[in-house]
Amino acid sequence: MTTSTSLVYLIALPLAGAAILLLAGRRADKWGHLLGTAMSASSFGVGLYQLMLMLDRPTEQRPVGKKLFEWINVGEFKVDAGLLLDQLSICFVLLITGVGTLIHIYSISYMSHDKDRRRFFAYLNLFIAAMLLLVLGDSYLNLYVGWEGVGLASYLLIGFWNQKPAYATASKKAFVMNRIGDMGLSFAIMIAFATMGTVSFAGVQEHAHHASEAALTGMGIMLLVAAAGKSAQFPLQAWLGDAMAGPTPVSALIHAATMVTAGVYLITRSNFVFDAAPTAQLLVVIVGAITLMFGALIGTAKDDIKKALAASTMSQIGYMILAAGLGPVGYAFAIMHLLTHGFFKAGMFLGAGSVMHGMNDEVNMRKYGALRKFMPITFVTFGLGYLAILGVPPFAGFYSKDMIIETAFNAGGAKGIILGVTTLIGAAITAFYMTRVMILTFTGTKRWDDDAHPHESPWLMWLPMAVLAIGSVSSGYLLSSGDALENWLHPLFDHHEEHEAHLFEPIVVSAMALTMVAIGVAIAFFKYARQEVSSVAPENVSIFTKIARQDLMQDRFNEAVFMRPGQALTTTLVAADDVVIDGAVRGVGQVAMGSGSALRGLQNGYVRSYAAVILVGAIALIGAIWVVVQ
Amino acid sequence: MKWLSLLMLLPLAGAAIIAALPKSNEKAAKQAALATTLAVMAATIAMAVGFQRDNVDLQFVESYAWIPSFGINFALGVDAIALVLILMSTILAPVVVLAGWNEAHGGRWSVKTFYVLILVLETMMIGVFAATDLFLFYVIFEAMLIPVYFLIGGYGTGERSAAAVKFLLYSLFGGLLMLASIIALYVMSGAQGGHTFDLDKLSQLQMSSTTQNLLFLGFFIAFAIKAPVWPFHTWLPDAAKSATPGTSVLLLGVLDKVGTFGMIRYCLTLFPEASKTFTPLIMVLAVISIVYGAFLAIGAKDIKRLIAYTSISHFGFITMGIFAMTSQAQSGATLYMFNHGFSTAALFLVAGWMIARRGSSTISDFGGLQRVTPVMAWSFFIAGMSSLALPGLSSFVSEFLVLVGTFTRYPVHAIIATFGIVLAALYILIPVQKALHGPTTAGNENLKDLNLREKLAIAPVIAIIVVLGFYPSPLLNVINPAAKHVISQMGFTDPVPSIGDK
Amino acid sequence: MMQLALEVGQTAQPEAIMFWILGPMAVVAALGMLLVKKAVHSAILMAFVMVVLAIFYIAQDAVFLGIVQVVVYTGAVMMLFLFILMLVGVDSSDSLTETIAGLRPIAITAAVGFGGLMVSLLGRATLGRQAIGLSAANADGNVQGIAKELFSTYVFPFEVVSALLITAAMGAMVLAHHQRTTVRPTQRQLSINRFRGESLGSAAGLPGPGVYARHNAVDVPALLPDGTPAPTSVNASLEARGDMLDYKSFDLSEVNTQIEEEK
Amino acid sequence: MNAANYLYISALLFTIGAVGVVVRRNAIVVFMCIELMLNAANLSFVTFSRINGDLDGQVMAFFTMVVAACEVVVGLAIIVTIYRSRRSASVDDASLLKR
Repeated sequence: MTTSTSLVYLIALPLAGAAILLLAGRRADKWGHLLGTAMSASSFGVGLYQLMLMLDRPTEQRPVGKKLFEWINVGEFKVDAGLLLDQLSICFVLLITGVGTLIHIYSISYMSHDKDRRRFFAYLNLFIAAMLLLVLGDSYLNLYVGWEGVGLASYLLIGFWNQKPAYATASKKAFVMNRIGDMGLSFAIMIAFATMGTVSFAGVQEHAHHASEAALTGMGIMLLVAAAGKSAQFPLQAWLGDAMAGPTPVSALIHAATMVTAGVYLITRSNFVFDAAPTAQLLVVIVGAITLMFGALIGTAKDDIKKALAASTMSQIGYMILAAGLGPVGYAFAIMHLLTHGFFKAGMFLGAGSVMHGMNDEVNMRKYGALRKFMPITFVTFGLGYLAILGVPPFAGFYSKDMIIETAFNAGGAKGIILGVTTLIGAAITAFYMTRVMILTFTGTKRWDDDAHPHESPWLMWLPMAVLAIGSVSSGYLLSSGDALENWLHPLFDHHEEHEAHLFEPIVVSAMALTMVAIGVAIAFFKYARQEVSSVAPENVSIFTKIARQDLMQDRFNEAVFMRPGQALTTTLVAADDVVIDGAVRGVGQVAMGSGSALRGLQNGYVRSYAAVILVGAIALIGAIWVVVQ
Repeated sequence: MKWLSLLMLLPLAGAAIIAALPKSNEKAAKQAALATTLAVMAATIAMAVGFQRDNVDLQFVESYAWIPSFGINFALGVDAIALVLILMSTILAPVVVLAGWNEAHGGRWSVKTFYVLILVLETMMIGVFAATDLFLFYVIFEAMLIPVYFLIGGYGTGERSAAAVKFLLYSLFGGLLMLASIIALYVMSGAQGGHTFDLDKLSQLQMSSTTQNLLFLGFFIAFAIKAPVWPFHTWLPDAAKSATPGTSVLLLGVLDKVGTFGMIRYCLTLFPEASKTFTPLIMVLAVISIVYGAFLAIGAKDIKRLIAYTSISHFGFITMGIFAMTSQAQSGATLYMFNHGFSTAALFLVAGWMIARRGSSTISDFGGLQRVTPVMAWSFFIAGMSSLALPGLSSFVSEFLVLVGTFTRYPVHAIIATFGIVLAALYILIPVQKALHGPTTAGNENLKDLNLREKLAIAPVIAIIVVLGFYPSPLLNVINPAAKHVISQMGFTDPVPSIGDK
Repeated sequence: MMQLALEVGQTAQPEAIMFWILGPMAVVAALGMLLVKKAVHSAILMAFVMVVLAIFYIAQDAVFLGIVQVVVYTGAVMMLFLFILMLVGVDSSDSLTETIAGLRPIAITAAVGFGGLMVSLLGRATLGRQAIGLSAANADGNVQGIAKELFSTYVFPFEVVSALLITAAMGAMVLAHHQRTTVRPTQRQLSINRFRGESLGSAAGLPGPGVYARHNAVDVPALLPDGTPAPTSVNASLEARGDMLDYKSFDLSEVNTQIEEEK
Repeated sequence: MNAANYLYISALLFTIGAVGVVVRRNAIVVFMCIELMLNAANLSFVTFSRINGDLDGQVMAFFTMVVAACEVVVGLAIIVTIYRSRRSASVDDASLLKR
């Protein structure tokens, strides 16, 4: 494999930015945001440069690597700090640095009133560096470093305004739930090492054919757990909604476009494991399907615009995971949806941020309405993203989502039907809640309080939104025209071409999908555009709405099943440690003290009685001699 | 050059100088202590440079007749494991002196006594890792209790006397069990080629499996108390809470390592068969320690107790690594000892500063420190992240090596232990949230951030934590041959990857 | 035991006669030490035991030690004891009643056990072994023999012991030296104390002992004007020793009746 | 005559001395009993010297005497000092060990 030293700069630049900004402290307040943006942008530049180099090379030589140094080398456990840039990682690199840079630019203005803006940019740079390490690491362990690194950055950014206790709790919740996923990744690495003696991607790929299916299934399931934690998939999805406590650019970058898609990256990257472990693969599909419905249902009930978008993110990643679980045919579509989603969802989050910016940080959509007139640019960019997520041709989502639905139908047998129908229903619900967001926010009558003065955001904010909107419109076509992305990624995946009969022709699938979308839009239109919307959430709603508002009881479930027993266990152990173990220790002490005070009676202070004791002792001694020297 | 005796003499000389200083001149005592510890650190680093890392024999060997009629020698020598621990101890010593510049005030005795005790303790810390004569080891092992006893009982806070006595009695109990085993070994050596306390010769003794098991237990319980392994742990939280932060650092960072070091050096070398017999039991104890310590840390209300409980959890990892008998776990355990020294030092020192400023060690008394004292809060945060083994910080490498190494032989233990990392996230983030985040609560508004001296003390520790996280090779390459040697002496080889089962 | 009796019975010759006369006497004297009430008597009995032991030494060819025993022990040490007895005087400690419950039976039982064990051990250890005798060792004379040992083999201990002796002498001086911690009271001060004390009873000084010329008058208490005896008029140590005469026989009313009876 | 007889008498005297230490309360008498024990030991030394046919035992007895003399000097001085402050020569009165 060819090496390329400049790979290092991809990570080093933002990392240096983070380090400088954090270490310089307040001195960097004036120029910190500029440095951060510059670092991110230069990293994007390096990424583009690498892409050009890669395009120049023939297909087989496209992946490049760089061994930096020997990280861990103990016995058979050898891990180098090495980077790997191939067709898959370059997609992520460009997405992360590209969208990242746009969001940096956006944040300059968005955070301009926050006195900790420098710290915010430091965290953002740290995130970019960690995320790049995640996608560039050439082994599972290197990936793990980035994996926890983004977790840390996410923790710091969610808790950026941690002076609010609820936000601090949200960040802690995100970190802990991510840690459960990280534990899965640890297990996967351990299984890989124990069975194959290596943890590098290349090594595992090489040995995966020989390894037992049980081991690979175990590893696959653990990778799925990891992916579920990071990508907020069922059953580890509960943190994502709370993560919206972070500043909106963070939600756009981390909790929509990049970090939460790391799970998809992990599964795609580990294609060689899942291909050989059908059970694990099936589980991936199931998790994806459940989450896509789960997220969509939550989305229908949320009044908080960010939480509605977060639920939508969860659902869309469910699509990606589902696609990734469908095997070689699905990987490319998962990645394509990931990229298009990166554009339109980031765009919509920035739009939401722009709306909040103009509305005194109000997030309740019931207090919006008719903002179209006051924020035309935001409306247009948001609207383009909306069309993209709905899958309306020729916007980006149409290409990617249709492919996934089609592939799902083609999975064969009952599985294919179930998955296909699920994805279709998901598309309809998506259409419903996104339309709801659009209507509640931009159309209808104004419902905001009098002290709100909605206004369009400055150009530094709408420019990134515009760029992302362009992406939302065009990326789907660009990536799928001539199967560009599919062919680009083709060498990485193990294709055994089995041309199953298509259940439906592609055009039929598209027609069905569009029909479902139309139904969803129509229901939302009638429910929200044709009726007056209350500015407070109505109480007399169906039980389903109530459950959906409470995130389908996910928090209550976690609380009842894990948190409460955990707290009880902790309290019990703390008490038991004091009473039982330390009690036993103290008991020994008390026995000693008791016998001591009993024996103290012998010490009456009279020399003569001590002499008598000595005499008795002497007798005992002589007696012993007498006995021994028989 | 007689490096090891030089290392042991230097602090003693410093202690003598300080003892000669007038009692009123506290500053001179502090400066002399700092200069001495720095000199020892420099000497240790100079010695470490001369260490041949591929040589698994003891190096820098010295031996002087001490009590010839009992075959007792003042014998010193280090292998890589001992070297790493000595290095850690001597780097921590100046940090502790600098960080705890004012912590000797308000003690029962004078400031200079405090530093004399610290320096005497440093001599013993070096000696206990370098001793190759069993008797010498035992003497230092027990003598170490004396300065620590006075450091806790004389300069600590709260119920310092009770804590000191508890610490002393616990340790003495274990020490006596070990003494019995040592005497038995000595007597047996007399029957098999002459009385000796030499570790090398003792390791070749023939003994029945029952004898070996009993003697092993004598040693192991002593070390398990020192380490401390569940259920011998209850002295640690009390001692750590009552001691000054500097003393706690030496207590948790160095003294407790004597326990785990002893398990490698003495339990495994002297009683290989018994070690194998008891491994299942010890592995269970280690796993219990990990989970139990973590739960207690989550439930802790006092910040010093919390750190002590996290250490119990970490020592569980170390013990597990030692007895898992794979080269990854063994190397990881030794590296863990080194890393734990620094991450705990950082946690304790910063916690100490927080407590000194706030006048309380209850976690809920703090709040919003991140906005009042950013440098202090960040130091605590980084130390905490290291404690929860965040990749990129030093503890991660060691913890992961232990887990991976254990998994290849004892998958179930490793899996349960891995749950510890989730609990670790909780026990670090809960105090971080309560103390550093949230609104700045009453009583915390006017706390001062770290001053230059404190920054100078914490900076090298954090630097070590970060650098070793990304580049542990210099240490690992030194540790690996020794760890491999231990494993092969026990007759173990790494499990072969099960590839090709299919 | 039979064996023991046989052996004991075999003791003959002049030495044996001496042993069988003096040995039991020494044991009796030693027992007497424990049983007599007055310390002085104990000291005399002790001196007797020591002299007997000196004779035993000489009988066993240890002439030098025998002489030293008489000179040093009986002569010097015992005199020291008597001297101290004189200084300290007599008090209730001479009483033979036991104050610590259960101590005496324990002591006696222990003594019997101890003695029995010692004797039986000694019997097992030495019976049947003939003594070599010192005629060869004492060829140049006992004193010369000891001197040779003392100044060759044991010269270092000898020096050490001499140092010990000097240290002991110094120690005794230090201990016995009475450092005055208060200012010596002047006569004026003493007078003031007498008159300003709790009572004026002793203002004119303690009463002297009785004046009846029937005995040494110091052991008779003086009588107060009302005819009762004054307890402070007799030295306390005489009283403790039981040497104070019963004042009742001098009570005026008693005397009167006596006189009338005589009439 | 059998030299062992001296040993028996020595044992008896030693025992009597030991009992005396326990039962008598007057410090001076106690002290004399200790002397009695020392003398009994001396008798044993002299007898052993005779049994073994060398003078080592006598030398040892000599040393014992010297040490005993030292002991008497210091011991009596202590008794006098105690008496001076406590006005009593009873060993029971000096039960400071209890407090």
